[in-house]
Amino acid sequence: MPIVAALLSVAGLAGVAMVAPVIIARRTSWATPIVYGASFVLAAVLLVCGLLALLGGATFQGSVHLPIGLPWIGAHFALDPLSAAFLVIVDLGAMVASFYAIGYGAHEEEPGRVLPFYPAFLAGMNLVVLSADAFGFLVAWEFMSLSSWALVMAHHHDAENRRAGYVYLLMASFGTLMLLLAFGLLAGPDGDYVFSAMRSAEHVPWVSGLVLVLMLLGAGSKAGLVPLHVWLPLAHPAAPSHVSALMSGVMTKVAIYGFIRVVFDLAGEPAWWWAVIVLILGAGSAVLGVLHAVLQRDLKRLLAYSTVENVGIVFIGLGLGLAFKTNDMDGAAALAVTASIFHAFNHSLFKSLLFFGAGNVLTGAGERDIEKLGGLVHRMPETAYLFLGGCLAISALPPLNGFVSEWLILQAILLSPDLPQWALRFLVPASGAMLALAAALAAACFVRAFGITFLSRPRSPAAETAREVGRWQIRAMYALMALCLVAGVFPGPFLDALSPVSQLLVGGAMPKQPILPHFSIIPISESRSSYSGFLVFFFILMASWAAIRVIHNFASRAVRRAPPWDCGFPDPSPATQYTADSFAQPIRRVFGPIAFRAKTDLSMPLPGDMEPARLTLSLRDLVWEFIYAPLEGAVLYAAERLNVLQFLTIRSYLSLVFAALVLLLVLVATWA
Amino acid sequence: MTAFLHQLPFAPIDAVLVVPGIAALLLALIPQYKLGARVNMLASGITFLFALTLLVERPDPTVSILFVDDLNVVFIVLGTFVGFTTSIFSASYIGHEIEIGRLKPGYIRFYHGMYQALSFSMNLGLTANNVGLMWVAVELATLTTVLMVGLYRTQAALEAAWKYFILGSVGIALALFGTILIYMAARPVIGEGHDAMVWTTLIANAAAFSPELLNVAFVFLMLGYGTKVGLAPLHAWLPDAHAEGPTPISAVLSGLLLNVALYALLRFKMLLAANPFAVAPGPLLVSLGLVSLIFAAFMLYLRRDIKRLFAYSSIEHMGLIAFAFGMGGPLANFAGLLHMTMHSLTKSAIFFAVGQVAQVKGTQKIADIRGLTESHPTLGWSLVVGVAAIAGLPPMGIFTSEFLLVSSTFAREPLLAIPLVAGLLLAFGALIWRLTGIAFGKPSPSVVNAGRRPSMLPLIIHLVLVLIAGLYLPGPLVAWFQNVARMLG
Amino acid sequence: MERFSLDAAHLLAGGMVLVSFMMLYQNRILGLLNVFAAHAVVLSLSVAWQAYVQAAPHLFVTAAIALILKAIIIPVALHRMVLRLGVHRDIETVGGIGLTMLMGIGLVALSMVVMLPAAAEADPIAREDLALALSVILLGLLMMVTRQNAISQIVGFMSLENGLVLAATGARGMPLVVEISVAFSVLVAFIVIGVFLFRIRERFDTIDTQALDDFREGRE
Amino acid sequence: MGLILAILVQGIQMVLVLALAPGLVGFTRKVKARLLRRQGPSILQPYRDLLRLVRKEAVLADNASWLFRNAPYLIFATTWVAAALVPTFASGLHFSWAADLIAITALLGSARFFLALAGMDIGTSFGGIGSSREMLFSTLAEPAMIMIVFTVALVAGSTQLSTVAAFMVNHSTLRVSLGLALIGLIIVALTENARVPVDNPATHLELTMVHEAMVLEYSGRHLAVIELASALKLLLYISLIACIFAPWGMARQDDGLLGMAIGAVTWVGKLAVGGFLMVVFETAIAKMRVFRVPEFVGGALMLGLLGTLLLFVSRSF
Repeated sequence: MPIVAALLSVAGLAGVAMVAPVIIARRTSWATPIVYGASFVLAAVLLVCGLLALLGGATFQGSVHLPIGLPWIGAHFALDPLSAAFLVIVDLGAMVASFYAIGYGAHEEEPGRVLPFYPAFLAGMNLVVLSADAFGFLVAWEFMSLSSWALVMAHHHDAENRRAGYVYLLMASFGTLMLLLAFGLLAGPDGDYVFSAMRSAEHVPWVSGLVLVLMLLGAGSKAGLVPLHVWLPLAHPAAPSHVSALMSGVMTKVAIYGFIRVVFDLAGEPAWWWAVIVLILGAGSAVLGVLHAVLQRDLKRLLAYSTVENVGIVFIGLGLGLAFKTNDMDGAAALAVTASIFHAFNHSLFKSLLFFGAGNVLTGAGERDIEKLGGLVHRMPETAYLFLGGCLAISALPPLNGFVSEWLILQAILLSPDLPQWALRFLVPASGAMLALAAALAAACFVRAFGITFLSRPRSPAAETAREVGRWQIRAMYALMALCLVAGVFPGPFLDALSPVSQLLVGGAMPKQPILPHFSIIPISESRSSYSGFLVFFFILMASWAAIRVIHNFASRAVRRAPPWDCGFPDPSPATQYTADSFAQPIRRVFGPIAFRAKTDLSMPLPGDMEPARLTLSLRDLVWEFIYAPLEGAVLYAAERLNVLQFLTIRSYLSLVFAALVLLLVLVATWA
Repeated sequence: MTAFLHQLPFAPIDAVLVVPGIAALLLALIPQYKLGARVNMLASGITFLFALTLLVERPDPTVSILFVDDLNVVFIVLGTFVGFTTSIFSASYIGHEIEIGRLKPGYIRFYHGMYQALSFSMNLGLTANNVGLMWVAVELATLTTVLMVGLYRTQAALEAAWKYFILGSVGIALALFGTILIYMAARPVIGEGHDAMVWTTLIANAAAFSPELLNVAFVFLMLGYGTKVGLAPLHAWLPDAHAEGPTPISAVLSGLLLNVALYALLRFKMLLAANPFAVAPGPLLVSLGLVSLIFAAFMLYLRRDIKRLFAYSSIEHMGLIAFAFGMGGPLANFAGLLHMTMHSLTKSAIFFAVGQVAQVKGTQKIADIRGLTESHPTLGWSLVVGVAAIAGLPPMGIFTSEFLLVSSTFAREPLLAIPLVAGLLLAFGALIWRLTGIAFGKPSPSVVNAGRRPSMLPLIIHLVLVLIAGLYLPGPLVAWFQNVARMLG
Repeated sequence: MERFSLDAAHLLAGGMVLVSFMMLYQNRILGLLNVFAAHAVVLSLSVAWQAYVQAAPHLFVTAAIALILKAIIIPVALHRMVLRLGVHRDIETVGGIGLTMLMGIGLVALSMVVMLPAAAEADPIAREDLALALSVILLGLLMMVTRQNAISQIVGFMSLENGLVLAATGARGMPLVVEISVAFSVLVAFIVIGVFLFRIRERFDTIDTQALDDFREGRE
Repeated sequence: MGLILAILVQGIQMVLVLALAPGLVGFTRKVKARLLRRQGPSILQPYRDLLRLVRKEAVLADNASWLFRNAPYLIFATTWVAAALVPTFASGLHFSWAADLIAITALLGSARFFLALAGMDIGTSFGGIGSSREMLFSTLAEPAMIMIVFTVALVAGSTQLSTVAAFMVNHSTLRVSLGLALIGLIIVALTENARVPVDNPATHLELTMVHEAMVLEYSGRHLAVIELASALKLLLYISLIACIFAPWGMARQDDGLLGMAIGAVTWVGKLAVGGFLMVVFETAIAKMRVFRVPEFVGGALMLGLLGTLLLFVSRSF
């Protein structure tokens, strides 16, 4: 039974977490390989369990009931196609991250603050996916937050990281409370917290609707939906890079899992307006996330914002799925849902890859600010090569995997004219436009990220003396790159594997993907559209190979090195290069005034004045400014006002008691 | 086991009172610190053991003025346990205080004697089968704790003790009036004399009492005992008493005394609930609970003193518990009981940690305590675990109770859940904010290179218990809690 | 006889309310102590009367305690303390005497409204007694709240306690009355000793931010 | 046999687009020169240029990386694959279902991605400016293109170009949405091909240049490959417009040699007309300031969205 093996592995991870401090105390130098090695093995076991359950059909699925957790309910665990699919996503990421960390972790200054929490974090994420009752789910969910919070706090001397950890834990707790409310509604006053009971219970429409809203608040805050994303760009970069990869690439998927599990599986029949909310939030997140990403200078924060974008894309797909499901368009719903889960999977691959690349840059050059990098392609060639692969994948360029999932979502959008609701008819194409805009902006964002970081000339001594990192890191990245390519070139089997999931969620499945001819995939039917990543890949390879062969054989292959041309005025100073900020300037100028109230002030000295000219740029995070800052202000204001009550005289306190007494007496007197 | 108990020359329930009583007198005569601390531990331990036997063997309620039922045995066992672990903590803590000269050796006899006297009075309050006797016991407990709070004889300590004394006295006076009214309500039904104040008969006959009288009585009892519970706006004594007294006493206050007062409140609530015509006590408790929760949550933000911070957190949790019992129903009552248990264990553990923190850093000012996980890893991480537990993070036990409370409340009264959740979140934000500063960042200098290894044992025992409870609650315990929850209606 | 005993009990309890009002009205501290002594005397009379009517000899003990402790020892002790502290000049009330009196009247009305229907089933002595006792309690509390001087607050608390004893003795056959009154006397004694020994505060009101910033947490 | 024939037809298409692309550029230059009353170079001049460039040695900047050297071939390959998938003289090509219109757009996106990166590799100010602006334009042009694809796909029921072309031949009706899409597509085509008013392919020292700025450091065979790729792109767009909005005369896969020949001739004719119209437009209009361009391309996005919305709201437009 895979579920038993999976639970045992989770227990093993917890065990590793517990013995980690002991190992660190005894043999510090052994601790890193032991902990990450063990995590790697256990994650591999979990991955196999997930794959078996996903591909092996009902014989490998199943559920387990343990007498722990909430007393009269116990802990229920189940492995159905949905959890199996996400188990695969989680543990693939976990496996690679553990492998990466065997090398990367050696650079950690205080391993004691990372090693115990890392396996705990993995255990938490796995448990969320395996849980089949509300209590276990929430415990695992919050445990996942808590352990990742500890990881965020690993480098706690930096005040910014502490703040990041604080905001993170607060938002995580907010999310958990929202989920708690949602489960409370689903369970009803009698407290039937097992998923199977919730699934079979009848839910009144307003209950289901409220559950959706609460799930968007709860799971959405964890996944990073705008405007609940504020913690994400703070917390993800603060953690060590392999943890950032897990948080961005995997933990957000766990949040998406939670959303899907409740909204599609437990909450009952969806109403059409659910799709409206989900689509708006998804499209907004996609565009705002990537707009933020384009403007970031911190490489890891840029990647974190890009996660917001991709989560938005996944939610667009889910919104479409809801829209189709509520109108009983099973095939279309299956397409949309499959596409979003596939995108979640893809995102976990390339986002981990990119974060690993950022980690390499961090260890190799000791710098996260891309304005101080540059030219790393020469010093860190393999990292550059792999990071480029990640950039291509995340920019949704064929023949890599990012394109396939976005293409499928676009195909799903094309099916939406059949929807009967007017609001959806307006909204769906608009969200399609947003999706396309987000994809194009993502390409700009990653041209900038790669170009400024790896290409051009070094902008600082740190970049100039950067060194390539060790084999473990590079190998882990190769594995991810290969997976990105495989998923992009042969997407068919991946989609087929997801068909039991969509069967479970929307009661339909995409057509069985033909293995032949040429590994092409068809979303609905062959006449509508098809795509063969394999052929595209093959053609590109052949065409470039042919071009190179022909030119080199029949024309010239001579090369001469010379100083750059630059229209005749090359300047040797690296300061004259295009910077990250100047690269983003046109985009900032076009989108900034709306999205960030961007303002640039140029102060030109008068002629003859020796003052330097100054360009000041101000960007405002409107979400923070209009939602969080006022909230914070209100809380502190109220706290300040109420704080007076700490400093009263005894007489005043007695007056309070007296007033309460009189009030209650009056109440009782008027009661009768 | 049972046979053994029968061979004893005295009933275990008497021993729960007699042991601390004798110990109090004995300790008042022992001037040596070490011996005193050992006797104190021993007496607390024996009391705890006898309390444990009450789980197995209960005295017949008709023969004694003391009684034990499902409800108060929870409180007794919990109380004596926390009393025992606190006495272990107190041994090392007070030793240190004497070393640095903060506490004069002359007060040792007084301190230990009072410790046992407090234990006695609380056990009496919990076991008394008589409303009047219970009142006397609570008054006695107030007096002893007042004296303990003022132990350091500093200006601030006296100030706190005085405030506590005055507010506590007024509270206790109101409670007495409520008690008299209960008697008045019972007399026409039960008849004059003792029986009209005995819990067991009161509960049995409550349905026939005058509902109007019960209502008025409950107002007085709620305000009276509510003052001791620390519900806002009657809470004013609590933060200062926690902050200025010796830390073991803070632990006892939060972990025990508040529970005793809560126990009294619960008893009277049961009385009211048994009368069909009386006003439902639920809404009153719910509103007081919510006010306390939200008020305390806001107050947490601007605290500068670490002990006062956690004192306000106690107010917050007492508010939650009152809310839970006010909601009623099997789930919420269960949550309330569990929450109370977990809060006692966790909060006293936090005070154990805080006491040591204040000693190693030489200050109670939050701003001067930083980077604990770095300078004192075990202590620092224990504090992190403790605060995470008290803030309601899993896998610790408080999460379980908050889970049940919030989810069941939302399913029943969605509107009430909104302030509840807001309060929880507010308090969470404040606690984690403080924790971030205390536990992380660059460490602040420590004063002592503690020659004495502080006793981590009680702290770790408590935290492990809380952790286990968050993951697994033994079946019998659950059945028993459920039974009590049903009793509470 | 029945009628008479009722009237007498009623009269004495009413007298206590009246004396409570006098205390509220009295704005000189020494005068206040005298009035309080009168309050205690009336209480002990009332208790004694109840002891007689209920044929409960143990109540005479309570009456004796009230008389000796509260009508004689404590007022005398406070008297001396007031003279020693030199605070016998005046009492500042918060909000003025007139307003306090009005509030007092309101409180008496409230206690009538609350208690009379509530105790409808109780026998008339107890009913009226309870209502009056509640008035005394509330007036005592009002006094604690409106006076700034520590001693007059103590007096307020003691008058509150007198109300409690009145209620307890009025409750026919209530056990533990003596014990409770003893316990309460211990409490009062503690307060008095507290003031006396530690001179904790001349006034409770000095517990304010200014004085405490040094050793309690300040506001930054 | 049928398979071989199909592959053969596909191969012919691939060779044909490659062969004709420089000719189209030469033709437009010639027409433009004539419109400006100049003689202009021969139509064959682009071929000569390419040959000359290919034979020369490639001069690389000192710090050029492997990316800089390989990018031209990747750009060329992706563009060529994209161009090969657009039905030109015949629809229903053997490999046309390997990628639909969205994929073709994305393939061009890949080419642009590499081009922009190549522009940044040396670390010159011109390369950066070109890449930065190119990416800005693409952020608007790409969604506009997707919206146009939506419009077309909703009308034709498919995103496969062959299916679209077949549908357009059979159901040639006038629709508002298609008109909007056509205008949008023209704007996108002008932008993507760096034509006036967005960019000027003929200048080098103009500060507002975009495409030329990116390829400034290229020389020799690398430059040749890039030039060929951009010529292919121009041809692709004109063929695309022709295929969607004027699919007449296009041969089907099962048509005989004659059909193919007719198709080829009409296709060349369409290319000529398209190139001519484009040049006329270019000659008639001035180049825009860079920051006017987003408004211009944004217009295409709006048109595309409007077209799609109209179709969504009522399928009869």
